[in-house]
Amino acid sequence: MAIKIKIPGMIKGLGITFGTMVRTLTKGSHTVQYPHVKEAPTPRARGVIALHEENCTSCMLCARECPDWCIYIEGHKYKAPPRRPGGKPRKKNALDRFDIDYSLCMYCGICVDVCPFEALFWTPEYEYSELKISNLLHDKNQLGKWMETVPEFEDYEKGSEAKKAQVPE
Amino acid sequence: MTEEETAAPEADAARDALVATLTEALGDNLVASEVKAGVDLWVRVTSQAWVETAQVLRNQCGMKYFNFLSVIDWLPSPFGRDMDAQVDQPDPVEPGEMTWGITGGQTRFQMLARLHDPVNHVGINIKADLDDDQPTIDSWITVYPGANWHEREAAEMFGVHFTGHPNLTKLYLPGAFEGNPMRKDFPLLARRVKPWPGLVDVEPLPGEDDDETEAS
Amino acid sequence: MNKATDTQQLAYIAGQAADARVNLEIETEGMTLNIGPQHPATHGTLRIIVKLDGEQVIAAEPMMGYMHRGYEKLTEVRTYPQVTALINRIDWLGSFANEVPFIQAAENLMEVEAPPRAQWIRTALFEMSRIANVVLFLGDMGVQLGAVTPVFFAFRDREFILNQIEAVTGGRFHPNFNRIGGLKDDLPKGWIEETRGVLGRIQNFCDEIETLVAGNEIFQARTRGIGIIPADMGLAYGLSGANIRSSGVDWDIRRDGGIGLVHNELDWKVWTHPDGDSYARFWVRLQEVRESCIMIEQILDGIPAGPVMAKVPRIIKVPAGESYVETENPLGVMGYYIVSQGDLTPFRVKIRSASFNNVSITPWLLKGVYVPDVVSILASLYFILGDIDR
Amino acid sequence: MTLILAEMAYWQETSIRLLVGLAAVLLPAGTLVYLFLFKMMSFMQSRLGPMEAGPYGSMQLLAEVGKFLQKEDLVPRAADRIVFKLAPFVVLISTFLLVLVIPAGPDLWFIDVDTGIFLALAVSSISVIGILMAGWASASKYSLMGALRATGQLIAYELPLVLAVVGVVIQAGTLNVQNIVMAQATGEIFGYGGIGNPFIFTQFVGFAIFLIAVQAELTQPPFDMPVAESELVTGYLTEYSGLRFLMFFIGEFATAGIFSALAATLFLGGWYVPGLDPTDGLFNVIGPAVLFAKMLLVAFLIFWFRFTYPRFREDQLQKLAWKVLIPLSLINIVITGVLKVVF
Repeated sequence: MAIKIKIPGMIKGLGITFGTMVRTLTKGSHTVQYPHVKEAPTPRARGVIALHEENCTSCMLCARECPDWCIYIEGHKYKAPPRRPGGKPRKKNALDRFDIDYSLCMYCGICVDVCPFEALFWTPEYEYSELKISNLLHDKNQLGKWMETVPEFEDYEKGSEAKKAQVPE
Repeated sequence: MTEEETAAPEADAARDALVATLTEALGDNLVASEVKAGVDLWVRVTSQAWVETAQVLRNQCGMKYFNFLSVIDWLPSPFGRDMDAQVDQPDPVEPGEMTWGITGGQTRFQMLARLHDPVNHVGINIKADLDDDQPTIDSWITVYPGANWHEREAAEMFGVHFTGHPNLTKLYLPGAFEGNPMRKDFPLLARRVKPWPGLVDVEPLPGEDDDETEAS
Repeated sequence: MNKATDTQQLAYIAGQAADARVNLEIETEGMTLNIGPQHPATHGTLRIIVKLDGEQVIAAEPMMGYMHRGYEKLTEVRTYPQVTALINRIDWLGSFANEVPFIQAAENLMEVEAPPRAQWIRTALFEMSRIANVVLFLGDMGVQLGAVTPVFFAFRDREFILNQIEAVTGGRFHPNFNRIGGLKDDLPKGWIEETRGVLGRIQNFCDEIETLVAGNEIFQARTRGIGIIPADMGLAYGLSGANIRSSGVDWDIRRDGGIGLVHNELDWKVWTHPDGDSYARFWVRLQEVRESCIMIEQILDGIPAGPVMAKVPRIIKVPAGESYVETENPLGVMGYYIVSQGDLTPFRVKIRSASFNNVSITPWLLKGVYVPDVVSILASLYFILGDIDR
Repeated sequence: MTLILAEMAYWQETSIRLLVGLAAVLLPAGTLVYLFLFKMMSFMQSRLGPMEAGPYGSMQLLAEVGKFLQKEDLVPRAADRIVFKLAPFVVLISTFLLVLVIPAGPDLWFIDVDTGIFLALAVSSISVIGILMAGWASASKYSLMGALRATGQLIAYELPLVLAVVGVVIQAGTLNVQNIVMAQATGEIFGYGGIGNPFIFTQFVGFAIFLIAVQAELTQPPFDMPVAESELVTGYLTEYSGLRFLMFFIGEFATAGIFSALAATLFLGGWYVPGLDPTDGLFNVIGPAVLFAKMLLVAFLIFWFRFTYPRFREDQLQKLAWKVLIPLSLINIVITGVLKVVF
């Protein structure tokens, strides 16, 4: 405890805490009173995955690439009416089941990346906690509802050569 | 990686000198060596010369920094990626032929250790073949005290015995755990108790072959 | 162990034990104290069994494995992109930095190189994850020594850095943003300007912490001369990062490694401290945060235009070979030794994590110190449990 | 108070004393917890603290008490049950005894003894016995270490605490607390009597030592080794839960309040405000408020240190007490004595 000639650090330290107190009182705190005030996450935030069902061809790529094995897809083939009158009926895949188990999901985003048909999107929505862990299994209706919350993709910083993607509708 | 290219000639000289020193000190015990210009250096020694190699590198080559020590199990996994694993199909398939990496190998287990010279910034990877049935090797603790925990980890994960280690108890695993989890023939249960969701495919139309995949 | 270290160690222990000699008159039985696995000072679930004589530690033995997740085994059944998502979780405070050496090792094997813009952004995010990580250490060190306020400052200002990381990668803690051959995405508009403001905040935070914690006489009394690691000893135990630099070893892979980040094109300084005690470790880390701010500042000015992704096949198969890449992560040297056999998954990945080596010195280091110093030494070594147990 | 009480029956008098005593202990404790522990600490850390219970979270304390009351009263199997259960009461007794000697107005006091300050400092040490009981009976190593640290620390800091007060006693010429306040109200600083003589000016060294020693007595940072959270979990409190933990908690903050009040009385003039006649009956009304305000001022200092500083190590703390504080306070006594004789 050598007291130096300059102001001892202990006294300067008191100044720091006092200054912070005054700042908090006059300029407000850094925290947000959560249920009353909500911070807006950035558009890229990986909150929850939304499914645009029309684009999904049940190709199983996401389910196969998922590191946690938390995507369950079932589909069947059916004959869709031909595009032009008189043409052959087309074989199409219909999606019967698309579940994501958020209690297993590790939010890595690989499924969104590998989707070749732009059927999966990230949304920054984060308020979907449940009292029962089984309720964290979101089915395709629930995942479809998240589509409304998908934000527009952001513009890129200068010097970028990346192309801006579009959210369907 | 432009930095590496410009620094390459000097680093190569350093790495070649290292190999030369080792050859001189170890003689026949240095089985193989490989220098990747400006990138890295591998040597393979016999397991008898394991401690001696460390001593030479530490005392003569300035390799004062102990980086890590581990084991490679070269047996191809009998389970693959476990993607086709089913709950009711736990039997492993016959493992294929072993292929070894850089500097080759003869046995299933191979020691892998890395040392570093913190002054000249050259690293070296050292390998040594281990006996298949009773993998045993001398401990590095006398040379690098930091090898203590690494050897305990290797011992519990691969079942390698380190002669001269004062406290070769389990480091991570609970005391009653049986088996050596990092061996390739040790099944990863998490992947075997649940079928892979990607295994199912789209149900074909009734009465049709499913040769056409994507139709849209 | 060479002679110099032996004498140093003996002198050290003898010096520490001198106080305890008073007790020789009365035959006292040692006490065994379990610190952890659920203890406020162990940052998770590290358990240290210490044998005590009064308040003095006679022997200390860390027990790990409460958080062992078997990453080396798990990587063998995952494809390379999946591994990137997994290894984020090793050092969860500086996740982005975890990905970089792995991706670079894989890039070495595939012989692809990330385009310059990707390299620059990678370096910026690499340094930001260092700030996010070490800032918390700076606050936590205070809280381990009993000062409650600094850690709240740390959480407060780390939030800004995390926001910036999230704005680019989409993840606050687990970015999973590196891809073999570049980055997943480019920077969003306006990010560079916002980041400049955040860096100012961090510099300000460093000043505050320097006064509030490092400048405090009590803090200095608690940390100076405590837990001294001689350079020889540190090297033999494989200590890295600020732990070894605070023992006077001038070694930083960012400068000396020649890895594919752009640190060599920036103007910065490697900080060392000759003392090797707890205070030195704190001080070096404090300077490193400042240095990271300086680096990012330069990176923001110099990001070149161009793509962020090299041409890489859609399904990534890494050619057979072996590659080891290490980087100077927030906690120290982190390296991945990848053995590939030309498959979708790595054949073997040896994860060389910094904290594992850093903590392995504790049985030696904790001998002869007092119980309160156990806490300050552990805090100053700065480990993340996930980084020890992997 | 004494005047009114004189006309009452003994049981009426006792119950009023009991109620006032309870209020005198709990009210400062509650105020300190809300004002400083909840709010000031939060502000110093750039946050708001509790905001939900009541306006600006002012009812948070009641919520906390309710929470503690609901919790199970756990006793470790190996614990010495009687001692374990008794310990919090012993700590509280010390707190309640302390409040007795502090006057809140010319006629407002619980007891008026000639050796008031001596009594206060004596009963303040009783809490050590409670802490030692708690630590020993808990059958936990952390508790035991915490209790032993607490004992060593409180014994070491009892001495500077007493010695710091001795300067005040010499200057006031009395051990009676009421008379010390009077001495400050009517005193003069080197001939200037405009603001009386709050001893903080003439006894600043004493005041500083007293504050440091109080900090140690209260086991607050930078002297919180007995409960050192990052080392000993919570020291002697580790095994306590529910109501008994709450009693320790109340004891801690009530003692903080009472020691602040004591410091305010000894060094800041107690219930007296400069410029008024100290014998004025007005002080029986505003005295408690004045004392309360001064107490908050001192408590602010104590808590400010608490939220800013890291803690010492046990040996450093002892060194500080024996090598710095005690010599300093002895010198202070000598100088005070000399000056007392000279002037």
